[in-house]
Amino acid sequence: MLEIRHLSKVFFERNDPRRSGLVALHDISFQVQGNEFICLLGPSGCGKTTLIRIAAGLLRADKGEVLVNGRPVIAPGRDRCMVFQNFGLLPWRTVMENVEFGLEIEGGPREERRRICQKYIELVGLQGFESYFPHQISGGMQQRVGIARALSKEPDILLMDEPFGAVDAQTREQLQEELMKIWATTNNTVLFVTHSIDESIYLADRVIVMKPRPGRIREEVKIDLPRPRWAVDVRADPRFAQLRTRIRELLRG
Amino acid sequence: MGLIPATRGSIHFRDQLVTEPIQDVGMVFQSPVLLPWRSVLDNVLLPIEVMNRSRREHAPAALELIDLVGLSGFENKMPRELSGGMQQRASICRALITNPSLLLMDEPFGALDAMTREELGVELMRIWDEKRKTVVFVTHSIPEAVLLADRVVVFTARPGRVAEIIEVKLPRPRGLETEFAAEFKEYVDRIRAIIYAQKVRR
Amino acid sequence: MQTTLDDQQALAELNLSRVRPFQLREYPGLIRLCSILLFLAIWEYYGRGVDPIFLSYPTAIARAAVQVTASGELGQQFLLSMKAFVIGFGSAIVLGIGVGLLMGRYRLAQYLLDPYMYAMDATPRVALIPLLLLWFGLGIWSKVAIVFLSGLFPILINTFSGVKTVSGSLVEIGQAYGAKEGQIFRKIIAPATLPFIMAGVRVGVGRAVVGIITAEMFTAVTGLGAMLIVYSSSFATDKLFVPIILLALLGVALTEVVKALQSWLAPWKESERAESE
Amino acid sequence: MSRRVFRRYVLPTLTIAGLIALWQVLCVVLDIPVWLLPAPSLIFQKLVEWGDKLPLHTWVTLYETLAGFALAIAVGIPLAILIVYSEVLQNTIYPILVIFQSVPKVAIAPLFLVWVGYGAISKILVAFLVAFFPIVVDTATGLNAVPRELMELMKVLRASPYHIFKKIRFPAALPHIFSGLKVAITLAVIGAVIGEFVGSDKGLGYLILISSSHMDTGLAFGSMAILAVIGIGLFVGVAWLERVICPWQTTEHQ
Repeated sequence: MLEIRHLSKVFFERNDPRRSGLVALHDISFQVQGNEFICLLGPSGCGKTTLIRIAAGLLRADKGEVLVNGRPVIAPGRDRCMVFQNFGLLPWRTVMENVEFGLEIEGGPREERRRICQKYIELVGLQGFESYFPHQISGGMQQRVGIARALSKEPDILLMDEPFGAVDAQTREQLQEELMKIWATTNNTVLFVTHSIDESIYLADRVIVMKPRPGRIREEVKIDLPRPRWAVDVRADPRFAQLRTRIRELLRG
Repeated sequence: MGLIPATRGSIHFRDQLVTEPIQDVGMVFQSPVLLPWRSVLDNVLLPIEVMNRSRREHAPAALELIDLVGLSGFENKMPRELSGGMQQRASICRALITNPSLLLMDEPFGALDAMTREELGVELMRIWDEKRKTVVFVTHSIPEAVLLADRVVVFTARPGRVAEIIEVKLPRPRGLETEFAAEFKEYVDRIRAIIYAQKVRR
Repeated sequence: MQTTLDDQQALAELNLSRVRPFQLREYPGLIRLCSILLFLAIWEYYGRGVDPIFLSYPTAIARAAVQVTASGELGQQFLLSMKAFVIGFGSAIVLGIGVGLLMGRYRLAQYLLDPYMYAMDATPRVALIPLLLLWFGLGIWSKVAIVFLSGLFPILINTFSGVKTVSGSLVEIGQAYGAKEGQIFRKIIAPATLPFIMAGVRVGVGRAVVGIITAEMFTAVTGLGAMLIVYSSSFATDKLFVPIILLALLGVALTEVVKALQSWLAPWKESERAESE
Repeated sequence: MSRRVFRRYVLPTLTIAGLIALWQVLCVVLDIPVWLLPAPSLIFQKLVEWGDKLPLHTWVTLYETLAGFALAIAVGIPLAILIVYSEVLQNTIYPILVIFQSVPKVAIAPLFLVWVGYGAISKILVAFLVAFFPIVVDTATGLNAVPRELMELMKVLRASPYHIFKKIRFPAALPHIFSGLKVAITLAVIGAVIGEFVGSDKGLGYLILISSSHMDTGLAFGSMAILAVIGIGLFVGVAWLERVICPWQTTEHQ
């Protein structure tokens, strides 16, 4: 379980707290239950990426705290894993070596690592591409590598920072559906940052709508669409349209 | 439009065979490609300059266009001072300044985030309403195609063929609320079905 | 280009004529070879006509080359130059990369050392040659020092700025996966900086060659540079061309070796930035 | 005095002054032999002593450098334009130029001496030769670096080649040209000095040569200092020109 308590973060000019500062996050609080899929939605500059980076332990908050299973986050840990916006693959490693990266850092027997990684490479549908380099595969496939790498550590919480922002619209829809299928088998807790309204409704149990300057929570929207959402097209559900209108208005207002 | 020759077949514009770039056309690309050393206004007036027409005569038209896309007040800013969405608006002005009868848009909103993208789509329809042009718009996004188009030409991948041409008979003016119409959904589903049928076959 | 069955089918349907007309410009190697041969021929023809002191001609140079090679002079001087080069450049690589990595990663090292780095890089290094000769004498060590100083700064600066460039995004990936400092160095910073390091080595090689030639020309005692001065002051122009051509080939060969290393060590980086010389 | 002025100008000046003071103190306290490392006071004294002759030597080196640099620009930029516009040249001369970049050009300096004698011209030619290659190669790269879409736009507008060059290609190439010029100006100084090392009777390189052979390290250091000032000054001048001519570039560079 993930809990965000009164989180605030200010970016000062040249890191000097005596200078003027930009309030990226202002008093953010919410809770994520186990196995819940939460989307953080908002325009650019509303601090959603900052929030997820604090949750990952890459950034320190100025006020407030992030709790994972009751313990405060101070550094990256093996209970959380991050999927990056620009895939964050290491260009000198093959697909397999990239997926292995997380487990390699932890150590442990190589055979075991290979076995686990092979499982997740197959789960994201990349079998046959293990020895390719990132620049040899498409953006959509690169992000599957990123997802497999995060999943291979079998974390409780998956943090995804606009993972599908850099791929084209059709690939994006395909990846969303695949993520839903994968999530149905792994059942991690997911915190997913996006600026696409449709994406957030399609994926999330709850959408946390944020607004910028200073970054804060505008409202929480519960998405009560039935799962699995890929079998029948939920986008056709009239409730989908209603939710979209509602969220769009929240973003405008 | 005459930039690369066809291997076979031809393109006709106003009953004329296109063999070299034709003049009466405006182009908008995926990235705004503004000249970094020119202000917004100077970028918009670039086509006028290279066509050897009078800058002074066209300056009011340029300002009007800048106003139309909602950039008034930014005409003297440099491109790097503008956000991606604003830069793309300026490049739309640049395409319109010669008052072409044909506007070619190659995934113009592809590099923008989803919210800016929706906003610019609506904006484009408003501009189109005011300055009726023939527009050929290339996109990846199915909802974007249905929202904007009178007709959607669905292509197959490798080799590129026309899979189907779909007439979109949604009433105009359209806006973001158009997306809730049941017909809108039907169009989107139909196109998606065509595209995925292609993928499965391969 | 990868083609699918569909592509082939469509291609067959189009039934295009697939004969390719011969075009001379598609054979740049041939054109270049002809151009070089023509140049040599003209040089030979006119070169025989002018005073041999002023401009020699290809066959005379070839004869001189055989002569200085057979006497063992060329080989001996070449080895003297290369020995200094290998020692000096080897240490420049080791120290340049090591210090560059430290300065890139640790602010304290950066602030301690960067004034010297920039000051030394801005000074025209050839001006230091007389000083180095005073300090290290006329033997090999002054040459080693100049090669070291010429090669060090491009490598150091490129390594340093490479680490700075990769610092943000890639290091963060390591951190997100809980990598320790040593692991971040080994698994992220070192490979990611490699293309930058190699670009620096490429620049450094060029500068080091210039440095050693200049030092040898300055002292005119040993090495290929000394041969240049000796032959030019005795107006043996045909012999003078021999070390010039050898040095030209050496410069090109060293650069090509570094380029090959670059694409072998960092095949994922299609394009790298490299300043000239 | 604002903080910025203090940090950018005053602080470095103070640091340098401090280092020179430390140098002086160490020389005196440790009693370092003059031939090994002269004290700053001695260098200064030598500079004053040679005050009447130094301007001539400085001017000679500066003149050789600038003449070679100007010649390199005058030949290099037009040649780059020809290369970019002619497919034949692009396929023949350009690859050869790229290969020649890695040839140590200074090796040819003795040959120039044979050809044109001891005068300033042989030094100008060396400076020209070393400065020429980065200018041609970077200019050609810059002229080819225009985004494909912009060239297509120009085609669609049926812009004349002159307009395309003047309004798009040349301004787009300017940042590249300047990065070539910045490398070239440093190299031109080095070229002129090497030319003087090989054979001359005036110039700072000559002065360094004779003073060090007479073990007059004070004068050698003084000449080197002037040379360093020339080198840095010219570089800063070109960089300043870049900021004035292409102001849009500066923010991206930072």
